Amino acid sequence: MNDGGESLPEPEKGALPLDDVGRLVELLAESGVGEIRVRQGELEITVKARIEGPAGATVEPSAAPVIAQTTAPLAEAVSEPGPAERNGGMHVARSPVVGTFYRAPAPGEEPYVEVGDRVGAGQALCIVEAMKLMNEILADVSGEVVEVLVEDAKGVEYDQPLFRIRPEG
Amino acid sequence: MNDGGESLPEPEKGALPLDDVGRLVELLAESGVGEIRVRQGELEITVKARIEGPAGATVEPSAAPVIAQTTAPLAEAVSEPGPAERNGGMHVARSPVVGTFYRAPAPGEEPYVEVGDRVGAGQALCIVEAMKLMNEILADVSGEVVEVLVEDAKGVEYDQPLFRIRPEG
Amino acid sequence: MIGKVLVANRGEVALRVIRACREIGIRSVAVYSTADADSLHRLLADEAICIGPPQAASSYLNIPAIIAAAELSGADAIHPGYGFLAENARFAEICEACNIKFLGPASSVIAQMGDKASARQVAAAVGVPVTPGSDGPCRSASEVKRIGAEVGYPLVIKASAGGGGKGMRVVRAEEEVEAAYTSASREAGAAFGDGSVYAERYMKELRHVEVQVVADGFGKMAIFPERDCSVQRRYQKLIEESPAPELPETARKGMKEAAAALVDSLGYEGAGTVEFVYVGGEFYFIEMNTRLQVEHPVTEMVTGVDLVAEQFAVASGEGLSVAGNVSSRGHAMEFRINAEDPRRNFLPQTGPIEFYNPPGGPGVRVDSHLYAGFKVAPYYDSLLAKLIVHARTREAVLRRGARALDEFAVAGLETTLPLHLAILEDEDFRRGGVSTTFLAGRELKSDGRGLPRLAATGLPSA
Amino acid sequence: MIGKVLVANRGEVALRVIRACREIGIRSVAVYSTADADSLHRLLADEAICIGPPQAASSYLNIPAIIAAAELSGADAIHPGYGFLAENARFAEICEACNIKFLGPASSVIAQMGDKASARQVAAAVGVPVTPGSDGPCRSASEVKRIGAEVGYPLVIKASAGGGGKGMRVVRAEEEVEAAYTSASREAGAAFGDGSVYAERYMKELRHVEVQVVADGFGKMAIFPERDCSVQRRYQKLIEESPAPELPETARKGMKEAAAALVDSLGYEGAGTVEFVYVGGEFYFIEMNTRLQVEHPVTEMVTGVDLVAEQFAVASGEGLSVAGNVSSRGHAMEFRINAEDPRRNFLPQTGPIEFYNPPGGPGVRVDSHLYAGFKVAPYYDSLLAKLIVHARTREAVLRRGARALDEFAVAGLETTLPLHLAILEDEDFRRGGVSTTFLAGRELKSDGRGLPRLAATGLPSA
Repeated sequence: MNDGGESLPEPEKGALPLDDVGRLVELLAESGVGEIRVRQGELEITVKARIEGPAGATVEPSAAPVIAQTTAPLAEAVSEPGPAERNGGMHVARSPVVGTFYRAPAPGEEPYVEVGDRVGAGQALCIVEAMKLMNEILADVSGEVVEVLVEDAKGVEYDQPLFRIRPEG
Repeated sequence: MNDGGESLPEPEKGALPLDDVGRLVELLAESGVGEIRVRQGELEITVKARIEGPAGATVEPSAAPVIAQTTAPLAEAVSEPGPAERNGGMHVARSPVVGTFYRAPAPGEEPYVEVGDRVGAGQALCIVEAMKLMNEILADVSGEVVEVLVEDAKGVEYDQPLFRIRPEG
Repeated sequence: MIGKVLVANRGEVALRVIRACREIGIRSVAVYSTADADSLHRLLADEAICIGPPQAASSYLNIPAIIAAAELSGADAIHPGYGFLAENARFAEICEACNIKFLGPASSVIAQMGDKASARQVAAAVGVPVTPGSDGPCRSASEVKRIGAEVGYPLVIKASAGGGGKGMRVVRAEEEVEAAYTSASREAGAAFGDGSVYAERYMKELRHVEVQVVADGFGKMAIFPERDCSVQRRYQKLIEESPAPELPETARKGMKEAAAALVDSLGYEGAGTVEFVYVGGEFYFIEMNTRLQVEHPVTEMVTGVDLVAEQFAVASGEGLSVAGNVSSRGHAMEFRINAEDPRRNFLPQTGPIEFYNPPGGPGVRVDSHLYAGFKVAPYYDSLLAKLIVHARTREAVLRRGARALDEFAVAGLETTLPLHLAILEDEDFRRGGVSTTFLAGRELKSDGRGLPRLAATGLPSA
Repeated sequence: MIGKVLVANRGEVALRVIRACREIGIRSVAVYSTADADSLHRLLADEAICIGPPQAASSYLNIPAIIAAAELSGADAIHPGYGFLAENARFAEICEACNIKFLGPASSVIAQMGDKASARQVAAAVGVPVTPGSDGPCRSASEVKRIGAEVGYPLVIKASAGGGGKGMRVVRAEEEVEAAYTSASREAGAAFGDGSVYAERYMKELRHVEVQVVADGFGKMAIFPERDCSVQRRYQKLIEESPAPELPETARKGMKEAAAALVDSLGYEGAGTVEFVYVGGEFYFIEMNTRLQVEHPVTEMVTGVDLVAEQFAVASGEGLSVAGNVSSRGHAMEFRINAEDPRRNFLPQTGPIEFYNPPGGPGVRVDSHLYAGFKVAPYYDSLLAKLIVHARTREAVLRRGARALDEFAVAGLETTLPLHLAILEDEDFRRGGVSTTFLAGRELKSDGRGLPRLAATGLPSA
């Protein structure tokens, strides 16, 4: 196809890029997402997860979750644990522990970060306190804080999203 | 398609790239994903997993059916009750009652019909006895008796196939 | 003595009998209609025979087909369950004639108790209190008027062969008798092929209390703690419990003695239930059911006795394993889970069960033929499952019942599960001793929603 | 007194506790790992908090996370279930320090009974027979030799902190002592962080019999009929029953009295189990479990007592609802259904449950967290379900057990269901009173197939 094309590992014409398909299949399985579609020029690859289940039902939130706002995002959490992740171009910083979320190092002090702030990787975002231990949660990307997802002094579950950060660059 | 293309094992026009399909099928099966679709130029291959029910299971015959030979055909029976039906161009005459199957009007006498006989609609094929009542089973098509499906003096269930008849005309 | 039994029924009661057979070591033969080819009673029995098309008249009520199936399979006994042919004296008689042991009393006893006017006479004859009214059938309107003069109005005219409210008329005053007599008799004749009726004093706000017995036909008998079955909708029981709450000890004892006297007078063999109404501090015999009852597990839970096993013990000549007044431990309650939508006037529900997860844990028993994928057909009655809970006190039973109902997951159709949850929150019901009019026009404070968290939308898919 | 309890466990036991809470009227808080987001204990609790990733060390054994969850939810008590933190004295101590009521005895009692050498000493001190052997830990090989000279060989060296066969060595003669002592101590040190060991006479062909107690901490105590848990595989119980079959009345009585004496001496609060071996007509104390046992439903079935409710009654200060020797009715037996393939050396099984239909009917209880679609994860123990059956005699229990196992449908992975069916056909087991070596190298005459007719291929799909 496109003559000028250089950089890319031009998929040889006609030969199916089975290695790529294999990698997408792996990625699908690991990530737990439902579908991956890649189109490049004339090439398009779609990989979908198998639909399973007797009821085909969705996760029903528990009747009265202690921390109601976390119930919905849990599906994500389960699929991709980790302190931060890509999410529509955003990083989501998550809580690595159960505890109480504090935006400031101590009562009366300034929050570590505000929406609009730029943070560098390794910079403290907040504290999650559990059994009197103050766990500083550090940013693992550099970028702009777009949203604070939890109110100050509220409880957070393991893996609960805390901040949305638009990564730099 | 595109003229200039050389190197590649140009899929001959019209010839289906069955090897590629086979590999995608393998990949799908191994990976457990639900669907793989690859499009390249004019070529598009889609492979989908089978969608299954909770058990995806088949009817399991009861452990020791009294009338073992009838268990399999029951699935048919359920779907199309009736004294006779089309079945691969054949009519199947079924028992309208539970009872004992007799090929002849009385012990020692000739059977009503033999394989190869022509029967007319309304002609007696056999007797099914229940509670000393002799139920004459009549053909509801004209044709040739191709097979007798039950042994003389054996029990038959409701709706059990008794004869296969090749209809006339 | 009994080597193989044909179970002339379907659904949960067929399963109940098949379970007992397996435990006792009797081979079981299921019969099924083409609509029930995938049903558990067919799959779990040792043998199975298709006896007809979906309509009950051509299958589960088809006597020649069932007798033929018994003969083909070599069954030496038939267990009729409840409903269908369980109280059909002719069927029992045919079994007797075919030398097939019918699990139940003699056909003559079935016939005698099946005629309610005659049952009243028999009961009265042995000193069992019956509702004030006619001794036997009333052969004319003037006989009814004579009863009215004797016991006072309102009266109720009932069909001798009746049940379920058919051929029944309430008469408020003498001038209504003629018309009521004629129409009740006509309706009874149409429904049961027998237009005879009888009359008794009409009583409201009554409780339905019954006594389970098993007798061996030779004078040995076990009398079980009474059951209260007053929570009904249109003469259909919904909740049963044992012991009956808020019942004086004298009434409890009196009913058991009355039941024993009646059963003894009949030379009764097998399981049976003597039904009473309890009203104004008095109890009156109403009828006797000569078969296993839907609610028998309630008695099994409080006594530890397996009633179906006792039926087989009697039928095989081994004799009862219990006798006299059987002692009871704790309290038990049964909830009937029907395929009916309690929010839409109990509209019957049919179709596939999409998800099914019965409750478990302590004090919980479930009798059901359901499984995920089973299709509820429109041909038969709506009972899907019986949930029976047992605990040490009635109070604990109420809480355990709510817990178990809450866990009970049936998806794909509506059921009476939320109705039961709502009843369990009703103050009158919780107090105990409600009458049979309890549900009529009642506004339940709870809609039973909010609790059943699994049933509504199914569970998370894998 | 207790308004809200955090259930620090998962699987069937979490469900068991949540069921009790709902029945009692206590709010329940489930904790769960990300692997258990779709589990029933999360869905059925009133509240739920995710406490960590799948690995138990980071979730169900993660003390800070669990305490934080209790504080966040405002739980005033923690029920530890069995396993995980149930016998962790430090966890109990932290709960005490945080003013959260731990459902179990004082942390000091957990510690005392957790050290087996010290538990032996305590038991011996109150006159409970212990296996002949050392009084407390053996601090050197020569101490072991002294025991050998006293009680004779073979001896067994065991880890004080031990369990599950770790740090255990059988010594046949004095010359083997040195090497065995060193390796046992080293293994114990590596496994439990505590190398101390003790020695006792080695006994074969023993039975495992245990006595359940619940005490209120103020001298009031209920002692329950003994359980026999001798059917084991590699120290894992597979079948438990009550009462113990073929056990002389003197032994039964002696064990209960011994258990009561020990528990009384501890100022014990809550539920606990005193375990004995029974060998050569004598019984000996081996250890005490300071928690609910997996097999507690066996006791609940024969006594009608809800042991978890009693735990809450004690913890809330309401006091026990029973006391003294609790009477028993009939016989009960529990079968552990594990996700293991008995035909392939008990290979653990994981993956989705494709079809699930537990058995029902009389005398059947199922405690399980399964449902169709649930995924069995590789991170936790293999117990999927407990089937408990109850009937009037052991003979009837054997038949009811076979019936219920036969109906029990679990599709998608292999389970121990067929093993249990095979054991139920074993003559020695049927006779009763087998020893803990019963299963070792045993050829079972039946392979347990042929019967489970639903589980193998699932049921007809809709």
